[in-house]
Formats: sequence, C-alpha cells, structure tokens
Amino acid sequence: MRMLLLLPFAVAAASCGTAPTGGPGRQAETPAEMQRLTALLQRDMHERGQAKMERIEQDDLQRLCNQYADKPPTEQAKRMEEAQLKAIRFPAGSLMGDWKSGEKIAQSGRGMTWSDKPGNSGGSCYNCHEISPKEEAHGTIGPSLKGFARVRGNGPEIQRYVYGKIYNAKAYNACSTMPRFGESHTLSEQQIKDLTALLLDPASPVNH
Amino acid sequence: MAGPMKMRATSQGGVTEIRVLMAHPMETGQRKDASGKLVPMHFIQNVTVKLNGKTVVEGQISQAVSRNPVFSFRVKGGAKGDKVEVSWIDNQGETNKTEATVA
Amino acid sequence: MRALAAAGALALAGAHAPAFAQQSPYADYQRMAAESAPIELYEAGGEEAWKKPQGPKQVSLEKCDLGQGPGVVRGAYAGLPRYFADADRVMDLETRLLYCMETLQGRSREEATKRVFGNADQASEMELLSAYVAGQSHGMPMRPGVEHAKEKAAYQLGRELFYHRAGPWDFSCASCHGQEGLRIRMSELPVLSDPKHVRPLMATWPAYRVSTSQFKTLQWRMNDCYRQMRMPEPKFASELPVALITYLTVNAQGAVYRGPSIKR
Amino acid sequence: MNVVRRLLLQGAGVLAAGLLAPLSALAAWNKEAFGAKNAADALRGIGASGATPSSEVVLEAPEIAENGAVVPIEITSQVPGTRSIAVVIDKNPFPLVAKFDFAEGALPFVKVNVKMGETSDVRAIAEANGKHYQATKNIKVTIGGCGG
Repeated sequence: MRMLLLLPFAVAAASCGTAPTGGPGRQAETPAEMQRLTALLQRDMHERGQAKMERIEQDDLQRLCNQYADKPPTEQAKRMEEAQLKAIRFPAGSLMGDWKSGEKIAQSGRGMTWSDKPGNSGGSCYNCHEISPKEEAHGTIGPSLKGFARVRGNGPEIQRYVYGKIYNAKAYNACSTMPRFGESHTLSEQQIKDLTALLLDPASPVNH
Repeated sequence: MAGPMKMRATSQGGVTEIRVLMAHPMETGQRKDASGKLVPMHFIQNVTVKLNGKTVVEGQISQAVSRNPVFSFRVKGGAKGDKVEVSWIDNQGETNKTEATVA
Repeated sequence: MRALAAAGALALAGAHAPAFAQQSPYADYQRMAAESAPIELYEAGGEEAWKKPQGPKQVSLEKCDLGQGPGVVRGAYAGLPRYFADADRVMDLETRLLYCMETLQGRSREEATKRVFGNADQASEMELLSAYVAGQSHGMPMRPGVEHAKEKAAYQLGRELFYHRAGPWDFSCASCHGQEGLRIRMSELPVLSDPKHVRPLMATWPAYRVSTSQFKTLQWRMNDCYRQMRMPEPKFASELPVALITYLTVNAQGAVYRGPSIKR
Repeated sequence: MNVVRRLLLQGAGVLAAGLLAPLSALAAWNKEAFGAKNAADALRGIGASGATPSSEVVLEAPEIAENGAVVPIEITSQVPGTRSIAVVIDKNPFPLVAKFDFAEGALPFVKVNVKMGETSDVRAIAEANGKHYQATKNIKVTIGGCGG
C-alpha cells in the first residue's frame, strides 16, 4: 500500500541541515514575558474537571524559577527555600505511617489531572524514582531511593527531612523538578507519612 | 461495534504474504464502560483465509487477541491476480469478509 | 494510488516502523508493534471523510488548500505547520482542516469541534482525516514553514511555552523532556529540543496508541501533556497547541516522515 | 460524525453464519479449550499435553512489552508436515489465545497481536503427524509512560 515511488525523497532528506535546530535551549523569562505567557494560557485554555483556570497563575516560587531558568542567584534561592520550609506543616508525633500503603501511593500515577476525580491522588513516585527493588519499571528523573534508610537510619531528623521533602521539595532545592505534594494538596498528611515509612521502615522492601 | 477490513496480498519469491486488518472491539467481558457497567464479551472467534475459493487457513481465536486484529499469513505460490478472501465470525454472530487480488 | 504499490510485504510492513533508539528496552517491541498496527483502517476512513460532502454547503474537503494548493494532499502534511495568508496565521494540520470545514463546507466552529477527539469505539472525523492526510506524506522530508515572520514568532512562542513552569506540580514540558538519558517508568524520555530525539518522534505522529487502541493526533498529544502537567486543557486549534507543534516540528525538520505509526 | 459511524458499521451486518461458507468441523470454535483456566487444561483441550520442546518452532516476540494490550508475536514452524499452530499464554485468565489450522498451500506461519495481563511464558505449539512441538518464550509486561 505504501509506495516505493517515495524513496527518492528519502535520499534527498538525508542531506538536510539548514535552519534552526534545537534552538538555544532554556532562556530566562523576563517578568513581561512571563505575564504574556500567563495571559496566553488564560486565553487558550479552558477549565476541565478539577483542573481550574487558577492553576495557570504563577506563585512566587514559579516566578523565581522561570525568571532565572531554574538557576536563581544563591541568596534569592535561599530566601525562597526558607519561606517554603516555614510553610510546611509537620504533624506532631511520629512521621512514620504504613509502608504497605506507601508502596501503593508510590505506584499510583493518578490524581490532580482533569480526568481524575478530586482526591485519592497517588504520588507518581515510581515515574521518577527507583524505590522498591521489586519494581523494575521505575523512572530515572529523580535519584534512586533504593536502600534509603540503610545509610541514613530512620531517626527523627531523617523522618523530618523525608516528610518535609515530600511535602515541599522546594524547601530544600528551590527549583527542584519534584512537585510539592503537600503544599499542592495532592497528598494528605497520612499519605506523606505512609511514603515516609516506605523509605524509612526497616520492614519496607526499600531497605532489604 | 465491528467494522471494516483492509487487506493486501503481495507475492514475492513464490510466497504470497497476506496481511489483513479487522476493525473489531475484541471485548473481553471484563472491561467497564464510562458508567461503570461491564461491557459484554464481543470477540471474533473464527477467521478463514481462502485462496481462489479454496480454504487455506482456518483460525480459532479468543478474546485475548488485541482490539482491531491484524494477522499475517503466508501461502505457497499465489500468482498475481489470484483472489484472496478473508472472513470472520464473532461470538455475537456478526460476520464480515474482504477480498483482495494478489499483487 | 496505493494500488500501485509493488513492494514486497516485508518492505511494506517496515514502512510504518519508527527508528527508535536501539538502547531502549522497548526497541524490539516498538518495531514489531509498528509493523502490525491497524493504521490503514484509519487512513481509509479518513479518505472517505475527506471525500464526503458535508455541512450547509454540502461539499467535501477535496478543494481544501493544505498549503500545496487546493486539493493537493500528497506531501501537504510534510509542509506543516506553516503560515496561511488567507487566515493570516500559522496553522498545523488540524487547525487547517477546521478552517476548511468552516470556510469550504460552511460548518460552524462549534459543530466541527464538538468531538475532535474520539475513543476506541469510534474514531473522530479529525483523527481519521489526520491519518489520511499524514499518510499521504509518507516518505517525504518534513519542511515546516520557517521563513515568514509569523512562523518565526510561532516557533519562538512554542519554545517559551515549552520551558514555562506552571500548575500545581510546577511542571513545564521540559520537566520530562528536557534532559538526555532519562526515563519515566520504563519509557525513554525524548529530549524535544534536540533534533536527534525529536526527528524520529515527529516523523511518526499522528499515531495509533497501543495502550488505548485509539488513533491520536498531535493536538491530542499536546493536550495530554498538559493533562499530565495537571494544567487546564488547551483549546482546540488555538495559538497555544499550534505554537508547540511548530516548535517541535521545526526542531525535527528534515526528518523523513514515516507515519502514521504507533505509540505506547 | 456520520462518516465515522458508517465507517465503523459498514459491511458488518449481522448475517447468519450459514451465509458464509461453513467452517469445517476441525475448526469449529473449541469452547472447552478456550474456556480452560490454566495452561495444562488448555493444552489438554487441544490435545497437546506433553508437547516436545523444539527449536524448529520459531516464536519471535519482544522480550519486554511496553503495554500488554498489544503484544506482537510471530510464529513459524519448520517441522515438516505442520498442520496447525496454537498460542498459549500461561498466565492469562484464559490461556488458549488462538489455534490456526493450515491446509495444503498454506505455510505454517502466523503473525498476530495478543493481549497479556502480566509477565508470562508464551507458548507456540505446532502439530505435525499427530505430534506436538513447542517453543516457549517469557515476555515481560511492564509499565511505560506516566500512568494515569
């Protein structure tokens, strides 16, 4: 059904190479450009399901990261991280939940999209991280978390760090790729505790 | 819902390769629709390939063949201009068939 | 026209196969799945839709100018997106098809866009038309418009949008598609600013998605990335998806179009 | 969207099966074998219990599938006198997926896309002169993409 007639084109195409290629990569957005892009998104999108139009609006952190192409000056990054850290609501008492529930939350890539019902979100953790050695189909966008507690232990300080990092990764690295799962109301306090246990509980397969 | 078929039969080096596409949902009976209702089993059960009117392949298949099935078969000989016919029957009694000329 | 084909069956099957990076654990899978995808069903449906009189004017799309002159389908997809003087804007295939539905067939935008994306039971008219028109550029080098000021502006806008972080998860397109050698789950992530990655990709859309058994268009794909970015939905045929598609296609220019093909 | 509806409906009229040439008794749908819920019963159902492993049955398939909804497989039998080829996927809820009978003139070859619920052994079983020969390949079904 396909025609061999087209082969000459294929040969011709092998020797291309004018015009812009990959483009200059990421550039900083000036405040004016940022405003223009936000206005364009406002004009050219519509809300659907739980994905409301206010999701287009930039917060201070997004503005900073867009303005500096994810590499803000150290001082500003530090101030931003402090502000984000201050907004984390750490629960009282133990931060360790149930690692088995944590594994389910880590597996689920659902939640927060226009095709998901509100609530009941997963953490999409395996999309980016190696976690339990039993799950081979893991992403590599984030670092491997295999054996996480083996080197770090599971004391109160590391619990607080893991809980805080999941709640708001930007408190530790202003322009991190990782979403702010607590701050964005994606995951509940209990869900973040369960994920903390997945990484830190000695019984979790992560630490086997 | 079941639908059209597409087929091509190409002869090369004394072998005719028959590639046939069938629009068919191949429902397993385990899928739920948007309203949460189970979609009834609906799948092709029998596929018959004929060369110049003579049956050369008879296939029985289950709901585990992928949606919109694509099959390739090979027959010996088959000169340009020969007629290939492929037909199917599903578990709900629907049928379809298509013909092609060997190229 | 297709009847002219005299190639061997193997060559024919291979025609749909995308060239994937060999290091991908899915390379064999993708090659074999591409060879056995039911794409001709959609192309045939699209040809029928193209020739069917519709709308208040009861005419077909056969006089639609996709950039190579009224009615020229062969090679048209490989020249898109591009600037169209009659509409005074840059258009991708879907936007141009909608323009022809409105202007030639006299259909309202509302009616013509009521169901642009179909489902597994029933493909949409736009999906079928995309399959047909794209298939008619098979084997041709992709040459989107890069000269006109509005083409340059669309490219620039697409690039800016590509890197713009927003939404509850602070994502941009580049969060997943900006760095070499990364995977999401087991799937390799193509770097969409890099011609080496984006060429094989753009050369194979629109595509049959094996995971849902549906034929999908590029505007659908842009929308699905925004969905995964937890953002609202882009409006069909608006400047937003057209700019992104322009950015990606220009990055891929020179690639030989080998679609429609398959995707996960 | 009439076009589409028509496209999807055309030619798919519900005809009495008798309007098409009747299938031979051999190829009538084997309800018992297709209804079997484990590989052993499925094999018994097609009379292929105790098939001999054979390198003359060639099963080409990807080692790892990006999605279980479409797994392409290709089977060629080089066993002289091959009359049929069957496909059994051990871990599917109903393991018997297909059986193709070849008459004089057909080559013992078939290519088909199958669904797999999970990682499993896939068997290709060729029948020749009343004996069964088998090739087995493990195909891994994984999760690709962002999920959801």
